[in-house]
Amino acid sequence: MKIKITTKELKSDFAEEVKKRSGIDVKKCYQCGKCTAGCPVAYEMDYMPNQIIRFVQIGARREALTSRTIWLCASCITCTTRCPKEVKIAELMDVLREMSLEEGLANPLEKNITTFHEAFLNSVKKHGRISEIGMIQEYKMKRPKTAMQDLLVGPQMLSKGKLSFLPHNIKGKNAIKKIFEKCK
Amino acid sequence: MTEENKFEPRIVAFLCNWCTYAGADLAGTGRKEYQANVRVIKLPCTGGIDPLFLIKAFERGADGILVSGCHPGDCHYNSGNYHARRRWNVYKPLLEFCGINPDRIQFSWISAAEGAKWVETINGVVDTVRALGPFENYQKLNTIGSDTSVSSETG
Amino acid sequence: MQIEEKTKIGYYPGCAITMGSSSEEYGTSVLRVAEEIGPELEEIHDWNCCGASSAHATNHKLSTALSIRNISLAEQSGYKEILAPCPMCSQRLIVSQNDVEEDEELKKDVEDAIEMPCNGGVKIINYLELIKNYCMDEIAEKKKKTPKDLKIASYYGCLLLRPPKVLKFDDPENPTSMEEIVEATGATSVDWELKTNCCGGGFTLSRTDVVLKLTNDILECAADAGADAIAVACPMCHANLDMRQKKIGKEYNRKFDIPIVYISELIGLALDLGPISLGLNKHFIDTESVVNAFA
Amino acid sequence: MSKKIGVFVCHCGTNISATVDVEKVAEEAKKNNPGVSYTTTYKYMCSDPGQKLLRDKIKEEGLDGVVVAACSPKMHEHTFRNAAIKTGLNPYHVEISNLREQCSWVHPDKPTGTEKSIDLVRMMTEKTRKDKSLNPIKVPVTKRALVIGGGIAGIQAALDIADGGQEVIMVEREASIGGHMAQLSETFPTLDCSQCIMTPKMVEAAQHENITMHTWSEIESVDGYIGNFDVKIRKKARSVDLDLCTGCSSCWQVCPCKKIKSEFDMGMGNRTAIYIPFPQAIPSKPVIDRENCILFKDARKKNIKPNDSKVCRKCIDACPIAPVKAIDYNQVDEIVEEKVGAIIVATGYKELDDTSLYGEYGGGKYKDVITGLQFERLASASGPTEGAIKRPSDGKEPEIVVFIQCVGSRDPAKGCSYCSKTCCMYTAKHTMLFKHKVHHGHAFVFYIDIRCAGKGYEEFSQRAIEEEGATYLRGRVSRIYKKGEKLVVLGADTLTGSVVEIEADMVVLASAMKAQDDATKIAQAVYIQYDKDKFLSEIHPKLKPVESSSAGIFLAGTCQGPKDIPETVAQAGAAASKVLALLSADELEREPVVAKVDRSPPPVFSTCIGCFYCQKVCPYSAIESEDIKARDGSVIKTVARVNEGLCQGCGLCAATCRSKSVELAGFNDEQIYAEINALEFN
Ligand SMILES: Cc1cc2nc3c(=O)[nH]c(=O)nc-3n(C[C@H](O)[C@H](O)[C@H](O)COP(=O)(O)OP(=O)(O)OC[C@H]3O[C@@H](n4cnc5c(N)ncnc54)[C@H](O)[C@@H]3O)c2cc1C
Ligand SMILES: Cc1cc2nc3c(=O)[nH]c(=O)nc-3n(C[C@H](O)[C@H](O)[C@H](O)COP(=O)(O)OP(=O)(O)OC[C@H]3O[C@@H](n4cnc5c(N)ncnc54)[C@H](O)[C@@H]3O)c2cc1C
Ligand code: SF4
Ligand code: SF4
Ligand code: SF4
Ligand code: SF4
Ligand code: SF4
Ligand code: SF4
Ligand code: SF4
Ligand code: SF4
Repeated sequence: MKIKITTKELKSDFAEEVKKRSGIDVKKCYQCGKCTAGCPVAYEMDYMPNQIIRFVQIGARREALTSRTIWLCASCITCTTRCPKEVKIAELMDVLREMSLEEGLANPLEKNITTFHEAFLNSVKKHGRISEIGMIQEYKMKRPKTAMQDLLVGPQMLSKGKLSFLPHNIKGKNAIKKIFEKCK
Repeated sequence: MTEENKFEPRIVAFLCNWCTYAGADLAGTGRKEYQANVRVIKLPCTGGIDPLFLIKAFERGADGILVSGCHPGDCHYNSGNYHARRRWNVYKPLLEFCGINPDRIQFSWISAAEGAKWVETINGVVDTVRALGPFENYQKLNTIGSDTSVSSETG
Repeated sequence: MQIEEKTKIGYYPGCAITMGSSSEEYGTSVLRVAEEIGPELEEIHDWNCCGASSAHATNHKLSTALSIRNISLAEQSGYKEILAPCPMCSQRLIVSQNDVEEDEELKKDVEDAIEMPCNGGVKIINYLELIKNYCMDEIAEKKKKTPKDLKIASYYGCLLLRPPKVLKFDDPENPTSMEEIVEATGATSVDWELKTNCCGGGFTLSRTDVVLKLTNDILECAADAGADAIAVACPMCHANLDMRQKKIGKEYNRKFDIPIVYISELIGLALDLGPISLGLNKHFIDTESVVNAFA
Repeated sequence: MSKKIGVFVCHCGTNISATVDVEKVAEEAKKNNPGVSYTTTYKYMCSDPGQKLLRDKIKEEGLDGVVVAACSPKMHEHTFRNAAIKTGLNPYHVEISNLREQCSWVHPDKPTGTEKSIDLVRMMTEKTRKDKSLNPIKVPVTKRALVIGGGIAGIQAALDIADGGQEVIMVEREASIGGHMAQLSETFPTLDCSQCIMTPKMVEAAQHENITMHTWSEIESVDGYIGNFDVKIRKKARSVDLDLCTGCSSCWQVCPCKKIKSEFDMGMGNRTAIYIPFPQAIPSKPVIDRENCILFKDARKKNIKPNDSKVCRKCIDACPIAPVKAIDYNQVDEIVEEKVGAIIVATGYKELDDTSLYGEYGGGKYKDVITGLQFERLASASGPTEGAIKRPSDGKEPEIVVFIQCVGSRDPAKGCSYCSKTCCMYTAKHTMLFKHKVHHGHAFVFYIDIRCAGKGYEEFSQRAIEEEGATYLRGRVSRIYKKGEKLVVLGADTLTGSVVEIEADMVVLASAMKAQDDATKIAQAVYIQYDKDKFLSEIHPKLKPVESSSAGIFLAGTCQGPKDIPETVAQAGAAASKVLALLSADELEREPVVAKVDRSPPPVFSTCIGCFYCQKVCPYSAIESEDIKARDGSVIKTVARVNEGLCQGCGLCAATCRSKSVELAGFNDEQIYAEINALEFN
């Protein structure tokens, strides 16, 4: 992998922007790699968690926001827990995902994950709570390749009464919609 | 030939206290392994080595000798090592006259900081002398008696 | 507005453990145990989904607002404490509460979105905390059954403990509270290494492969440590370890048959509450061996 | 009378015993050796109980010779000899067999190590048999110290000694004391102004009644030995009489040669031909740079005495001192002789200035690629730009500055393997100073490692990154080239695996701290050693960090190796305390390892034939001639005699003497032959 970083990127205040949005100061990171060492998903990532921080440090915005890593992060917060410099890496991943979506940079290779989030939130938006079956349905429709997965699990869940066909609608459904509106 | 293979040369090293002896110590501190054929005699300065010491060592059964001191210009005593070298030039013919192949005597400069060089040098001397074979002239002298003439190795 | 203070604890089940959801047996057993030994739980009126990982992963403000709405509702109902047995929920609620406390601007935005004030002062606790704070004496008193030779690996996962600076619950690397509860039920705790490892959580649908790998590591470790069953306090951990266990075995060529039980179910068994009333029949991996151990 | 020798074989924990069968060594030492009357082994000979064992056995067994088979004599020869003294045994009957450094640690095979150890012990036993009692030599002490070099190290050491009540002679090569510290802007880790903390010390040194200062002076020669050095100091012709001059500045204000690059400003500013190096110079009296002065050039061309030249003379005309002017064009070098008892070498370092070394960084071609010290001068409030950061090429304020660490250090390919130890810190400092002055500026630092180990240092460098916003990039720069007004810096960030290209306005190289060009000359002048990088060598890096290999000569500051000011000052204090300890006695004891010329009873008187070959080879001129006279005063014989005060015990004389009339105590022929005979190779 080779990236060319020029003065323009180095001078960009990507790090500053991230800090403004999240309060996370990536400059504190001294690249010890402990976050990466403990990350359960690192083996699947295209860039290691510490490299994502490094990208932010040196203004490599595109590399950070188009990475698969930010989507693969499971939000387990192991990294934040153990970082010697108290950098909130897991929380940084949240911000980067948010920015990645805003800028339309989300890596298409992890579309499953973004679609899942969409489906999940759509369900919340609609009903105020999760309709599991509805959410799964939406997800599977949008990601047809996954449709055959879990074919065995679904019926079993239904038979055990663990999936209800009726959505849980809450009274304050409209209030929830409003929240979604205001938090766009 | 098996006799040949078994030959382990016996080396005496005359070392100056300040540089090479300390260099050899450093090799030890650094746990740098080398061949155990060497017996060290420490002197304040290689300049203080009387060539007769070397002849005596051969007489006592040494197969090779190393004289090692400080680098030129670094001598603890300023010019001692330089004198040693000069004296060696004077005495070299004498040793040859005594039937000693000059390859059996080696000189080197090893500073207190050169543990690795000590190891390299001493291994080199042992290997060289191993290739030359045992130095038997004086032993013969001692064991057989004075009526046997000594054939010069250098010839 | 005058709020009537309640001694009851506000109950926030969250989506996963309500009736008819994937992990309803957790909710069922939590409520069943509470009925038996207290404290009194009362469902927060009209609670909504906290947004879970999908909200915080993609929209911080939305995630915070969804969580805070629940806290504000609880506040208005006068609860001083909220029990959120699902660690995802409890973590989201606590982190959101912390975030608005630290960020005045965020707080304003959130209050504006939920159209309710958020004054703080409500404490959110997870299920282990509830048991440790309120029920240890009761368990000891009302315990009816002691399992024979039941070795349990306590599995915390990530969200019960992390981020530690905000959650302030137990030791994040070497937690012991679940083991204490396990031992209170009379079962034996096994010492094992991966009790705080991540199971892959919300990737169960989107990156099943990741979940399979992580859960395989966990199952292997517990099995190698000699555990008869794994205790959990998280619906996601449960789903990943229980529902997918067969598939994991297939994928990684090792047959597992390790019941995954909720800690609340274990307590229930010790109190001799019926297995079905605890939802133990709803598991994918048969729990009979655990139930039988309490016979 | 045969000696009773005791052999003590040390296990050194398992350092020796793991690869040497110590019991067997002890046993063999006794076998076939009636001289050895006692042998034992012990876990740690150097420990208190080990030493007690030695003392007890000397007494109980009546030993009059001891071989300790243990670590290198360099470690504990002293320890065991001192232990012997306590029992009344003359310490020179104690010898060490080096079983650890030269056997157990280097020969892992146990039978081999054991066999060699047995030989080594036998050789020492035989030598011990021939050992003679020697008594320490007492020499008087001149209660005065010489400090060479007037940087912070020299100044601190001089002040400490002077405050301790002893006289100090200080010799500084430049026209002012102060050294490099005077050049620095602000200093890490506290960022206080260097001048502000330095100037008072310089003034104090200049005014101290116990300190005599010779600036613009060099060491001509050093003779003698600990307690008794004879020093010749060359006071270079300054062309200004320090007693008359008042430092009024009239002369340098009128000097027409204004474009000479100032050494003090690292070429970033100019000075005149008659000049003081910097405004706070001590003494604040000028010197004429004879190379560049018009008058001297003229005199050289015409081959006349400088004072006879008619050109210029502006300075002397401006000098208000009357009736005799303070300027003296005809002044010549003067040699001053001083006697001192101890010497501190504090000659400091130089910054790497061999620009040709780094062709890839422009090799000196680009004006806006400067060194660390040049940056110090730019940032200094009293520097050529009065502290404004300006590019040398066009005087513009640089917005993007790239700092490159480890230039000339840690670069074995360019002949330097060591770390300069200060540059990580001063680069962090530079980024801060830059940001303080150019708020919108960006500082980029290329580094291999950030080595900031010291109290508060890590925090300091992190501050540069976290608070002052310097961007650190992990990687070495490969190339700098020019593109318009910009310098394109081609580097890498190994942390992301990316190539990094920065268009910079200025580049600062953290150039290595190197040994002074004449370090080896100084070392040879005072008979001390230096390392592969020409830094002067301490005798033991941990336990004797300020002592040189020559008795009575101590080291302070960066002449010994790269270090920062706190460490320099600490070392200077340590050296001063050693000097004070030395000067506190009226006489001191020396090791009696010295040569001695034979004196026989009449009629021989001495076997010496008076050839004086020995005198020719003695590096310390320790051999004198002595007339042996009859009662009537007539000379019977002229023979050699060794001055014990001067003799350093090299043995050259002994090896040279054909009549075997001079021998070295402790290493006489008998002793060496005993060792050789013990080889038992046959
Ligand atoms: C760019 C740069 C920035 C630095 N910044 C800092 C900092 O912020 N903080 C810090 O703690 N350290 C800093 N240092 C290190 C600091 O400069 C040294 O630690 C300190 O100056 C060493 O002092 P010294 O007395 O040993 O040597 P020097 O200052 O070199 O003094 C030696 C003196 O001896 C004289 N001399 C040399 N040879 C002879 C001779 N043959 N005869 C007579 N006199 C002789 C010289 O003229 C000189 O006056 C910096 C170094 C560099 C290169
Ligand atoms: C793992 C490790 C490895 C190291 N290896 C090396 C190495 O290889 N090389 C090296 O150079 N350095 C090494 N060091 C560093 C070295 O240990 C220290 O530099 C050195 O020991 C410091 O000596 P000291 O006298 O300052 O302190 P200490 O050795 O701590 O001595 C302090 C003494 O003061 C006594 N004391 C404390 N308080 C009081 C009190 N109130 N009243 C009376 N007495 C008191 C203590 O009991 C102790 O005996 C190493 C350090 C560590 C931790
Ligand atoms: S653990 Fe913290 S300091 Fe270390 S690399 Fe990760 S974020 Fe940076
Ligand atoms: S929070 Fe994300 S980046 Fe951090 S350890 Fe967990 S999965 Fe890895
Ligand atoms: S005397 Fe030397 S060899 Fe013996 S214990 Fe001490 S250090 Fe080790
Ligand atoms: S003019 Fe004369 S007195 Fe004044 S500084 Fe120059 S030499 Fe000294
Ligand atoms: S003679 Fe002229 S050029 Fe020379 S120093 Fe004096 S004023 Fe300057
Ligand atoms: S101190 Fe830092 S910059 Fe200087 S040589 Fe060492 S590592 Fe390189
Ligand atoms: S070399 Fe020997 S003989 Fe000649 S003067 Fe010196 S001591 Fe006397
Ligand atoms: S031993 Fe001899 S040659 Fe060496 S210093 Fe002493 S007198 Fe001079």
